[in-house]
Amino acid sequence: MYNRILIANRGEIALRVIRACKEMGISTVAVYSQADRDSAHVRYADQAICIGPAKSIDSYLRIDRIISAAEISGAEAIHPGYGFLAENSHFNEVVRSSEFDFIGPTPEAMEKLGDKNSARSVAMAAKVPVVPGSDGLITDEEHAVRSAKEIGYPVLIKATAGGGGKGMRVATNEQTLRVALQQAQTEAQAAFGNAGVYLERFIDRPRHVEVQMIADLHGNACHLYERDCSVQRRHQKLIEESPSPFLPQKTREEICEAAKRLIIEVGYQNAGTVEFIVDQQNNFYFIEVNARIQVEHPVTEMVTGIDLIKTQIRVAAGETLPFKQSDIKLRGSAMECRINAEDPAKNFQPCPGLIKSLFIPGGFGVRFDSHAQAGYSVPPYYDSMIGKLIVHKETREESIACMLRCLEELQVQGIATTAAFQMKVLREPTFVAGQADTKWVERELLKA
Amino acid sequence: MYNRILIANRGEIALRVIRACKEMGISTVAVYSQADRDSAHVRYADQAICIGPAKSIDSYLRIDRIISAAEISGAEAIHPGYGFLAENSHFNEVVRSSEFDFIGPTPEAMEKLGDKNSARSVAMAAKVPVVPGSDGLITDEEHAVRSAKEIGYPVLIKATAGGGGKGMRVATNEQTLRVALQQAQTEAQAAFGNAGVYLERFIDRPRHVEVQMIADLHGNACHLYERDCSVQRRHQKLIEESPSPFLPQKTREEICEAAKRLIIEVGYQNAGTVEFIVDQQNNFYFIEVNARIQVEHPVTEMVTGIDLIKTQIRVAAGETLPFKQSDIKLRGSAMECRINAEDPAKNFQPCPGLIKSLFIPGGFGVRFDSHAQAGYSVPPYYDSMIGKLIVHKETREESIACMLRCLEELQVQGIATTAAFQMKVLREPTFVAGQADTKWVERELLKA
Amino acid sequence: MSKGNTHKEDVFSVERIRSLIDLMKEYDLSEVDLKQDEQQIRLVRGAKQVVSAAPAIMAAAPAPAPVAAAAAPAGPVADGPHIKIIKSPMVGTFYARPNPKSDDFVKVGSAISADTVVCIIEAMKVFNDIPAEVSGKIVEILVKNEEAVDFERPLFKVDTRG
Amino acid sequence: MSKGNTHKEDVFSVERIRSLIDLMKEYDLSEVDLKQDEQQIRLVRGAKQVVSAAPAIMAAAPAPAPVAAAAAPAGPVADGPHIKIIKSPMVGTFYARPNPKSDDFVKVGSAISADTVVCIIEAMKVFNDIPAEVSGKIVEILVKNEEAVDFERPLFKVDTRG
Repeated sequence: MYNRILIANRGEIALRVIRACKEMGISTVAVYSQADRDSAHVRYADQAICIGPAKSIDSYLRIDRIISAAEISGAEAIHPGYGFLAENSHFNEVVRSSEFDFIGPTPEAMEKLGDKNSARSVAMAAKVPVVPGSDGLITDEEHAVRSAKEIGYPVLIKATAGGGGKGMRVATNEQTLRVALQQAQTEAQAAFGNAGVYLERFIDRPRHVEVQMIADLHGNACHLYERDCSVQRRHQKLIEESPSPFLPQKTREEICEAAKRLIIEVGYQNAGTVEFIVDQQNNFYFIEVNARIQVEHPVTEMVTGIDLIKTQIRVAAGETLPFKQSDIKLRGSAMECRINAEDPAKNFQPCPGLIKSLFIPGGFGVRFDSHAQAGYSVPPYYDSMIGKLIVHKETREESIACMLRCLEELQVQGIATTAAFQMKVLREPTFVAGQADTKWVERELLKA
Repeated sequence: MYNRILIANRGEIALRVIRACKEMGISTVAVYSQADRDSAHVRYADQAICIGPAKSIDSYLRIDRIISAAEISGAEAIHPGYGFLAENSHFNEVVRSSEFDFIGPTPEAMEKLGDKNSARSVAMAAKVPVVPGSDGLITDEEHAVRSAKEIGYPVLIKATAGGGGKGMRVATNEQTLRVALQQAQTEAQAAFGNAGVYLERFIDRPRHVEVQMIADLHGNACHLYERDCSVQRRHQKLIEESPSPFLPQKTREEICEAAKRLIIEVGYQNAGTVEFIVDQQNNFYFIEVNARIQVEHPVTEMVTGIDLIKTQIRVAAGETLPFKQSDIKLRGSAMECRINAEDPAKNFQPCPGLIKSLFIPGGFGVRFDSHAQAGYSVPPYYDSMIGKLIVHKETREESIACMLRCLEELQVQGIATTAAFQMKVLREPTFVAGQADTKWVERELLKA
Repeated sequence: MSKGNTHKEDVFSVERIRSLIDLMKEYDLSEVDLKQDEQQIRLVRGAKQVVSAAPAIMAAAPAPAPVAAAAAPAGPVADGPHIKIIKSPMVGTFYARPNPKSDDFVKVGSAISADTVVCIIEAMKVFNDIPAEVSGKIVEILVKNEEAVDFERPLFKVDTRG
Repeated sequence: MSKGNTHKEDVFSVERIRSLIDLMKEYDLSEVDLKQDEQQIRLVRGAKQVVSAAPAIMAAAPAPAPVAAAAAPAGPVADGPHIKIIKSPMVGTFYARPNPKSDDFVKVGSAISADTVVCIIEAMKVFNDIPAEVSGKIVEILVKNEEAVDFERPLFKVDTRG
């Protein structure tokens, strides 16, 4: 096992890793920007090294300084956390070539999964369903009609140069397709100076379900069941839970096994998450792999009883997984709300600043992972998350009641947070019924 | 189920009950003294009623005002918490005669168990071992010798008028008994003007083990296994844990069954704790019953997954226990440290005052039950506990590591706390080996 | 206290500040904020952060029940030295009249002496006559008939100048 | 003490401020805020806990490692406008001399110009010459040979008066 680990991150995840290390008797090295000098991860690490000014580009994203910090502190491994350099395969390579362990997957796996197309082919090789689409660009109307037949209606016409929904069209049959195709191509030409379009099966009201995976260096891989993160605002997750409230048990087993096949196919190591979208008929399609620990990992820890960060460290150090798939049981219902320093009244604009007073909810089945406290000033340079409120109860109904109780108890004076909005979501019949999809919040709760 | 409950208490336990009620959809009524106007339990209750000035005797101990508060607020039941009026059978009676439910045992059971002698006879009737002793006072030397034979050496000679160890003597055989008896009688005469003494088996280095019981109104009773509270200072518990680190499984089953027999014998209802001392040969002896919820109840909640406060409310309302004995499993290891506003450097003298800043530990398996926050001033009128730090891990070793990590993280500025002393205890080989007895702290850690 | 024609001269007068503070102490004011033209005098007593933190939190918390809300007797006390407050000595239900048919014990304007019964408070089924314990004239009745009152809930304002 | 017609002269009068503070102490005031025309006197006592919490905690926290401790460049800068600090532009190991056998690049008293190499910092196995970027005289060397340094760790004090 390692004697010393450097955490190349900040905020709650840096604190989370430091906590795991302390409990394992591993000495910790924090790195920090000048804006984080008084932050909790600096305070609790055994060593703290300043790596630059406030801006991430000059500090938390400075590979050279992080490596130097590891060298002068005598760390043996580096935990990247999430965000910043966590999925940067170049950083991963430099860490390893500098003879430190990288607590995460290999750079090869990271790269393969980092590219949408190669990830898609890995999935197909592992017989994991992907969203059906035309192979390559549409050459002419007949080609479009043919592939639409294969794909199955309704189909989505996407501009290859597009993005953010620009120049997208839905066609429900051959007629509408022929019309929409021309419109889309004209639009694409106008918008991007590139008329190239391709087809994809249109998924109505998709749900976001992701499977937590963990694998050791000896070819053992386990899934830790799924998380449902369908409650999103502009692709930002607001509430995550496990188990998924709508997934039939049979589909749960299938989706978890599919995720495991994919992870094994690519020879993945350490913790990772396989993301799927699930349509209204409960068909699931692979989207991407998050080759890192995720913000919402505590949800899985609560329902499985497994400490993901400690397991990450153990397998990185070469230990074999301390459990078999059959040992892993889903117990009860867990839910997480990300408490962000954002003002729902002002279109969720971030509002950094001084936390004048803070009351943190507690009680049975309640966990609050945060680096914040009264007197802490949320810096404007990084993400706006000030804490993660996690509850674990026997049933989903109890989890919702407990989360509402906790959000009411949580008192943050001085800055606005998303808590009140999350209370609103938790009271919505659609959420209570477990029928939220990834567009539901924008469609139903934020419509002007 | 009740619509509204009044909580006749303050501080963390009042908040604990309010939290349970909110999650159950029960409206809450807080009562408070003028010193607690800004306290969390007042803030989070649906209604708050001032019942008097700061001194408990004029507020939290004023039965008339608490009953009136229940009447004007339309509460249906009263939860007494612990301390204050929790084990006052007269209060219990007044509550019931005023047609409110008392969330606790009947006044009859409370009285029977409140008196040491009647409690002892209940235990004996239930075939629960008690500390062997002479029946009544020693009439003469020969009587002493006879009873000592029955009791078995070593025996303790106790002054009937005594207390706090005054005029106690240990005799290891007949010879020393004859001598010690006279000395004890003379001392007792001098000290209390009463030479009356009796004999009791002397228990060397006893351990404190208590069994959590819960019973409904329909004759169903379950034990929720034991808590070990051997780490004490002057009978004040410093650290509690479950399961007990030294108890053999066979003894565990025996002691839990014994507790259940006693509870059934006395027709006990709701939550209660049966206290035992366990000698170095693992023989256990009944001491007393705590006819209330206890400070350390979270330890049991963590290892059993059962919410004790919610269960108290459900059975008081007439519901049958939602579980059978066979459903109750001990999972992992849980530990609690009471964080008191006391200064270990000054002989643990209470140090109320303003909490200038506070960092609360978090993470996986960590629970902090507290009404405190930065800016909260600990009033000098009540007990000095500002919070309970509870951890739950798979093994005791991990619990200790996690508790140490949390105590280091916990930062209370402005007042002294017991946290540093508890860290010292957790690092002691005797504690780590699970060999602490109720006098160990004073004998080994506080000796001048 | 500050005559118009003189106040300009002495905003910074320690003397006047002292007399302001004496007032604050006498009436337990936590803050005084005086503004006029270009002038301002602001004085805060006690531990500000904490004092102001609590109300802030209260404000953000779920609306407290009337009983709780009414509990703080701060407001009325500020009305001057000749105004005294009759507060509830117990927790219970306030009755303005001896029985539903009869008149109220007192009305605004009623002259009272120390032993005048001003109301009844029912606690634990017992009806307790509440004497004024102060003499003067009722200037305001602060609770409604049959309203629930908690300990030291202000009931009446009395002008002791009679 | 403050005659009306004189207050303009003495906003900064330590005497008056002292007497104001005495008042604050005497009456446990936490804040005094006086404004008049262009003038303002604002005094705050205690009650700053929350704001000043962070440093307080740092003090109480487990002793940080030397690298971290040294990170705050506050102290030396206070030495006056003519004193400049040469700080480490990177994270790495400080070398006072080009190789173990040779002399240090500079000593206390050495005259330096902007392009004088004052030390080497090794980062990621690369040895980087560090130029002074200021001219003057070395008056203090703040790190030891082969010591680990983090970003903007003060290395040298330079008297720019040469």
